Amino acid sequence: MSASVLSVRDLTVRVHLDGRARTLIDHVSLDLAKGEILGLVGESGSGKSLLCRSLVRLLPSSLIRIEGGAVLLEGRDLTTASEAEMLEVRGGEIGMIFQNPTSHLDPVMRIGDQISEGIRYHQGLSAKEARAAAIEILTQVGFPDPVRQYDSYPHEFSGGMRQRAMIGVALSCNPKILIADEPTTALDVTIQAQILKLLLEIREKRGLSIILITHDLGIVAQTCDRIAVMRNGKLLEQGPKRTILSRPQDAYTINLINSHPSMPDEAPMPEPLLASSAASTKPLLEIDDLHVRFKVGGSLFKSSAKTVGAVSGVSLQVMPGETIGIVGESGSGKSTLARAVLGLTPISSGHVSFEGIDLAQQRAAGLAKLRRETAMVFQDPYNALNPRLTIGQMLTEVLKVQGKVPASAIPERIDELLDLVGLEREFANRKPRSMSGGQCQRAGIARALAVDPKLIIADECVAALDVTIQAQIIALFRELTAKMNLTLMFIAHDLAIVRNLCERVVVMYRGEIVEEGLSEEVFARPKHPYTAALIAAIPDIDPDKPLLSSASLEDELQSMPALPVKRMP
Amino acid sequence: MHRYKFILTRPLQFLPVIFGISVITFILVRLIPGDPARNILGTRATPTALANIRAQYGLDQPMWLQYFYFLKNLANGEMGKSILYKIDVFPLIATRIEPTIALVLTSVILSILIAVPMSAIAARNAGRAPDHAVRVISTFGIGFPPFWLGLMLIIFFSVELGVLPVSGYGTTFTDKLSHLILPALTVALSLSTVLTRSLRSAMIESLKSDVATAARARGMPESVVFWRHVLPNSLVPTINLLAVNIGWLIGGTVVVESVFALPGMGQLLVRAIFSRDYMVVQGVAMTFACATVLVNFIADIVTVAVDPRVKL
Amino acid sequence: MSVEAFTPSPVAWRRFLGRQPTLVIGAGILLFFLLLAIAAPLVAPYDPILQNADVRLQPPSFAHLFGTDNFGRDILSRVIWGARIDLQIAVIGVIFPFLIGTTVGTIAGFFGGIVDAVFMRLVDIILAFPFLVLMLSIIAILGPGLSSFYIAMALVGWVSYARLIRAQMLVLKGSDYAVAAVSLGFSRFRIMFRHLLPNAIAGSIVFSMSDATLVLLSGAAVSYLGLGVQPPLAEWGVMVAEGQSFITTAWWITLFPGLSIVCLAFGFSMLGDALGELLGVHE
Amino acid sequence: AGVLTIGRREDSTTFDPIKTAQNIDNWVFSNVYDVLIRVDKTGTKLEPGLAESWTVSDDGLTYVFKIRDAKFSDGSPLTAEDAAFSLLRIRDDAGSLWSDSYKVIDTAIATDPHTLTIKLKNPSAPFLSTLALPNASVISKAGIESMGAEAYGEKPIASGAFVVDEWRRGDRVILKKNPNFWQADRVKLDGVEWISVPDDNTRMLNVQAGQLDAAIFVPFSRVEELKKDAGLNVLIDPSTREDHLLINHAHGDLGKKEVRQALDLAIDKKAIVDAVTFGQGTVANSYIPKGALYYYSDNLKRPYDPDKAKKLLADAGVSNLTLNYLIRAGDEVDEQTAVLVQQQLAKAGITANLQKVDPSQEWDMTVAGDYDISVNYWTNDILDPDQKTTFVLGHDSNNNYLTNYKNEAVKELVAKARLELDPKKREQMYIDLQKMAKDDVNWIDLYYSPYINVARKNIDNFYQNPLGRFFLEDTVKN
Ligand SMILES: Nc1ncnc2c1ncn2[C@@H]1O[C@H](COP(=O)(O)OP(=O)(O)OP(=O)(O)O)[C@@H](O)[C@H]1O
Ligand SMILES: Nc1ncnc2c1ncn2[C@@H]1O[C@H](COP(=O)(O)OP(=O)(O)OP(=O)(O)O)[C@@H](O)[C@H]1O
Ligand SMILES: [Mg+2]
Ligand SMILES: [Mg+2]
Ligand code: NI
Repeated sequence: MSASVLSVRDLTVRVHLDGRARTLIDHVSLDLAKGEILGLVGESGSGKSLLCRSLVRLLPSSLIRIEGGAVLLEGRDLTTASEAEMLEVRGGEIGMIFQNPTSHLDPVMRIGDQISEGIRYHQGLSAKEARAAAIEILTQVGFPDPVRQYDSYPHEFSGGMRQRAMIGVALSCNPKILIADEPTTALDVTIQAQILKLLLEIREKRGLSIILITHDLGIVAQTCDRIAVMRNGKLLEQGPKRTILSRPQDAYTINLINSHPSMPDEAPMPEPLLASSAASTKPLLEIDDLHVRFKVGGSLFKSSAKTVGAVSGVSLQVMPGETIGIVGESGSGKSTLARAVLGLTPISSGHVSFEGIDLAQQRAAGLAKLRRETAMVFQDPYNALNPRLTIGQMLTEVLKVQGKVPASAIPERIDELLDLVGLEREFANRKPRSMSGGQCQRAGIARALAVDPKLIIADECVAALDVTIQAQIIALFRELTAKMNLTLMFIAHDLAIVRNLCERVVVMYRGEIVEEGLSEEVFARPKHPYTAALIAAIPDIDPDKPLLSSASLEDELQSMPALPVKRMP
Repeated sequence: MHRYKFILTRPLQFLPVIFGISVITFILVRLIPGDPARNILGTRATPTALANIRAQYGLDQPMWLQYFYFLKNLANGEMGKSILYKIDVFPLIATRIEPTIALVLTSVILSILIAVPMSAIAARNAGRAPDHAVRVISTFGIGFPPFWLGLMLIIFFSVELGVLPVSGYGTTFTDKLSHLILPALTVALSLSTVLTRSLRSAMIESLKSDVATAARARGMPESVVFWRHVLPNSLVPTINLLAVNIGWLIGGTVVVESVFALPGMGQLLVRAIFSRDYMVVQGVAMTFACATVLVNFIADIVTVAVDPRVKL
Repeated sequence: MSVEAFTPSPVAWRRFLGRQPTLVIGAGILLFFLLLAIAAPLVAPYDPILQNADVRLQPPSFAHLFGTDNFGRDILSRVIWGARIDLQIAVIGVIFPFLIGTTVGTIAGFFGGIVDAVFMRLVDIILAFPFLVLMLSIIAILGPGLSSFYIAMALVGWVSYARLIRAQMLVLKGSDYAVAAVSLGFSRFRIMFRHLLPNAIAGSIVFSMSDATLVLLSGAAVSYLGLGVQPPLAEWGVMVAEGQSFITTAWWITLFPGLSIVCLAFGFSMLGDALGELLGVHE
Repeated sequence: AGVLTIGRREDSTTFDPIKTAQNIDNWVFSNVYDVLIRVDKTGTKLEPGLAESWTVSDDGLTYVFKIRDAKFSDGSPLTAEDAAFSLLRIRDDAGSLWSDSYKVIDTAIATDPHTLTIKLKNPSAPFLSTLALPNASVISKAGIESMGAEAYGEKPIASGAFVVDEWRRGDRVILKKNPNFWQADRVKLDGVEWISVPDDNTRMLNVQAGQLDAAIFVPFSRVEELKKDAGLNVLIDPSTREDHLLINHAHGDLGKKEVRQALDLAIDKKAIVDAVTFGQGTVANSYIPKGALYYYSDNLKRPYDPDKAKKLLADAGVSNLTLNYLIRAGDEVDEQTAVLVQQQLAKAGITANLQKVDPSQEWDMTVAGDYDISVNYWTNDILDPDQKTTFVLGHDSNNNYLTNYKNEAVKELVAKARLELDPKKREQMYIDLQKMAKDDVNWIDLYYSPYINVARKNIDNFYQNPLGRFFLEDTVKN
């Protein structure tokens, strides 16, 4: 191992709130060698971001202070360096890539200018030279037309391109160390693969040292040399990646590895229910050549009012008691399909019938039936709950409006629901803002169950959660479908989860179903190249199953134009 | 660029607004009790003289007919005659429009010059003494009625120090400018408060934003972070606020005009309302309305220019 | 910081207030004026409208802490009694625009389409309508006095609230919990007023605080043009306007009511800031 | 030499003399136009203007004026033709606000360029006075015909001491010396600027800061302070302004003479003079202003006596008298008087409810008789008392100045006085009228107040006569 460029020694960070100090980073020590990629993993709130920000002394609040330890950059202690020195260090020595490129890029400044800004400042080049250098960087990070794209604004790019720009900005000052804070969490797996590949390339070309923060062990396994695991501000263990992955010491690390969804053998596949449901001849839900189009950019002139087809010609049958997974990239029309099915978005053409009632023909009756017998769990746990109502109030309201339970039995029913989703009963008095994401998600599920529905559509209801919580929720669903003969449509862009939970899977691409079949079948032998690409892009926790191995994937991705990426919470 | 296409289509939306305003003013001023004829005749009014004047200005006609004549005149590029000034309303307004525009412009510029540094100081020291100082000072700006503030400024700058003219409007550019400083300052003291509040909170937000963090992370000194990233990002919400306020200002300069004897539209309007000079009220109201609409239009253009994400 | 997580108990209250100096100052000032207004008959040393030719235009002294005006009326007493009227102006001048604007904004934002288009054109018209023409016309039609002023304020003021609420509604009605409410079969009325409005209203509440100051100042401007409250009532704006003639000779006539407006405005603005922080609103 | 700058409240509205009735216009007309007959500086005598001399026929119907050699500002000669044209125009023009006052003229003919012969329909004692009205100024017939009335109203061709050089509407009227004025030697100033400064404070500060030479309409409250300023002269010139409390006789108990007398007793005019006018006014005892023609100084002055007022009311069987007191909004003095009177009436057990309305509307309401009491004022336009007397007591078309006062004896006497050509007899008639009016309390005379102007010390002869005319032809700027 070559000499470390950066060593952290006993770094301690505390926050002072209400006169009390809380330790956020607790005596953390670690080393980063030249040319090395260090993976920093840990659950949300464990202090990963804070640790990296402490390195360059960009703490999020004046109440948070470094109160011990040292950060040695080639022998210099950054915790005691002057603010002027730090200006040189930031960007010049240590570059940062942030998780969410959409919010970290200046929306009102041209991409190129944001890159050349650092060049001009750190290298003292003239405007013209800086522009040339910036264009060079844009080329490096994979912009196809850098000269023109220099003058574009961030919002004109897809999420993947924005992340590339973000990397470009970090590279602009020619740093020795790159800190990448969850650089791909917001992106689709296919794009994620590209970005990770880009990082590896840059490391090759420039001999950079990289600290890669993530909560996805798969990514670490695929890209890093060493792994450090954090929890509650403490560094639990660190070491070479293979050591940690194969022989984890800490109980938490073991749990983390075990709950990774790319380990399919761990949980047994649910029993195929198809046999039993085949008996009931009538499908619960029938979708026939469904089209949903949205108007975009419609202004005074009719001619400019274009429509985009979010769902184009989807046909699908869902049998009672079935658990069906819908996968596809962001923007492929999964949510739109779900909403259209439930009558929450107008249908442009086609038919949806629920238990034989055609929504288009008997709209009022169909909607009434849908409202009473179906429920949806929304993707974003916070935004789907009214922030002003307690969970109890919310459930009471649903139960009252639905009227399936007598008023006197409502409190009892609420307790039951909370038990069912594994929330303590005192949560009835809480409001969403004082609950964690996972807890909110359970409340959302409880709300769906309160309707006592035949069909639940769960729209990416685990995407925002930690792997550990993800695993809990999946288990909950499995239990519920088994117990209550519920029909479940489970939407996700994460194939691993779907593979775990669903017996049947539908793959969507650009509003169309490109593949459909038993999960086992589809994952083992994808017929459509897109499905294959999706599956290949999942970073496996096994470092010996390298990501991006197939050259065909690369071609596939290049031929697909960048899709609009929706921001995730 | 097609983002700016609204410049061509938007003006069509102005027409109903202007039309609506013309109808409302027309009816409204005629609902006010008080007789323009009796008003100009004063204590010497006699029935024949009254009838004479009413007939002369068509005031004896039914209201819908009066409105019809008004539209007809408008089509000919006239706006009817002022009862008080005995001349056509258009040239009358033309003589009075400049000081008001100049006042509004200077006030806006001045308040921006005050608001930007003030909010910058406050935002960069949020929660500390300078921030509190800015907030207290700006409350004073908005709390004191402008007619009081204006007089204090006159007493201090013009009478005690003798450096600026007391009141009035000049003839040459520099002369006009020196006459405009105090009234514009009076307006700016309150307008800048509103802007400062908005800018300050936008800046505080922006200073904490990921954009600022990212800039710091690439080693930009705080001043660059502030002026190149925080300020432009904070401007967008303030532009709209400024536009709404300029709208209010255009119709509300009367007090300042009167304190500083600026021969502008505000004074013309008040005198016209008080003497029930219907056509002048109508003309001024419509001029103000057009100006307000224009300001909002410009604000839209500026917003589009400042924020590349905005599409209208 | 979240309001909801907060369960009131005396100790918690004190801690909570300790962390909210702005709230304490703002609410404190308003409370002070409120008490002053309620207790006016008790605390005012003199009758606010009683004239006394012997003590005309006296500078502040122990007998008359704020001095006297040209009728020998005690300024302090007038300022104290004025609190009643000015608080009333600030409150009523804001409440009606608030209620109207909120309702219109909710309906326009929620239903969209033609309803929205009609209301928004109306908003455009009122925004472009010279405030003064409307104000003076209404006052002229109904006669000067507070009720005309309130009516004029209500006719003009609602647009700001309508715009704020509508913008919020447009965002919120697309939010997941609104869609969730639809999917659960809730009625439109319930969704609009029980689920969306409470979440949309915070910005308007904060704005209403600065609006209160604007209302007070509009009142003062109207007084300057001579159409303020009916004499001999003591109202700060009128007092400043009337005291204008003595600005160089008897500064105390204008200064104290002027300062009172400033203090009240300061209270409102502090409370507005505090509410903004508490409700998580950004202007 | 030099240009005199004068601040005033409002700007002019027109320069067409027949189309306005506002002092703000008339006072500038006197600088720009000349009239056939002028009122002298004391405001009590007529003196020759453009008419060098005149004769009146014995029946009082035919007036012959000799027009002097004068020129208009454009250099063209002023003839009897122009004078005749001007008088017929004020009588006949559709836009004239004054036609009624000149209906008495039957014919006006220029017998020759220097002779104007006027025939009246009936004798009229005040006729000569009406010729001194600025609105009856002599205009250039050729000028107005070639320019058109509207353009003429912007920049007239006239024969006064000054000509309109520039008019910046809403801001100022700029006058320059008229070299063609027949008394051009008398004029010392190079020019005059009438500048509109609506705010009283600002106007005063302008003079104090030396940015204006003079300002008119000095508020009463500022007089003492300005007097202390060493750089200023406060000019207090007698005027014909009289402030009075209108009483609507048609409303209930106000029709009773005793009740009106009680009101008169209940109002302390001295207190008003002290508090509202800061001692600048004097208590009024007649509807004819002090110092004006036929003013009767010994007229009854009812003392302030609230107890007696109460008794009088009780005797008349009136209790709980509640009155609606109309106030003109925006008029500081009016409001202050109201506040004071309200408190005084309360002492006599009378409740006055103040109702403030905008001036135009107040005027409308008074005309409609929609009030009980209201303060108003009158300033004479002409020297002769007939005009005001007719309006106030003569049962003219305006219900005796909106009071609905009715007294046939008074009415007859007013008509008779108008025709009486013998000054002595006429004076006695007006004395009787003043006594009768006082006894009836047609309204309540409150106070007379002077014109109060301020000028810098270097300004001499800045003077306003009781009818409001400024003699700027005599003013000197050192
Ligand atoms: N501004 C702040 N004030 C107080 N505490 C903070 C602040 N920012 C972060 N923290 C606390 O610091 C701890 C570490 O946060 P950090 O953002 O480093 O977590 P993380 O590991 O990056 O989590 P994630 O995976 O969600 O990004 C958390 O407990 C958090 O509550
Ligand atoms: N209200 C709308 N107006 C216009 N376009 C829309 C609207 N809703 C969705 N779209 C577009 O329709 C397409 C499908 O969107 P949808 O939300 O169904 O995708 P998704 O598969 O759920 O994506 P994600 O994984 O990001 O949730 C996208 O291109 C999106 O931009
Ligand atoms: Mg983080
Ligand atoms: Mg989705
Ligand atoms: Ni915030």
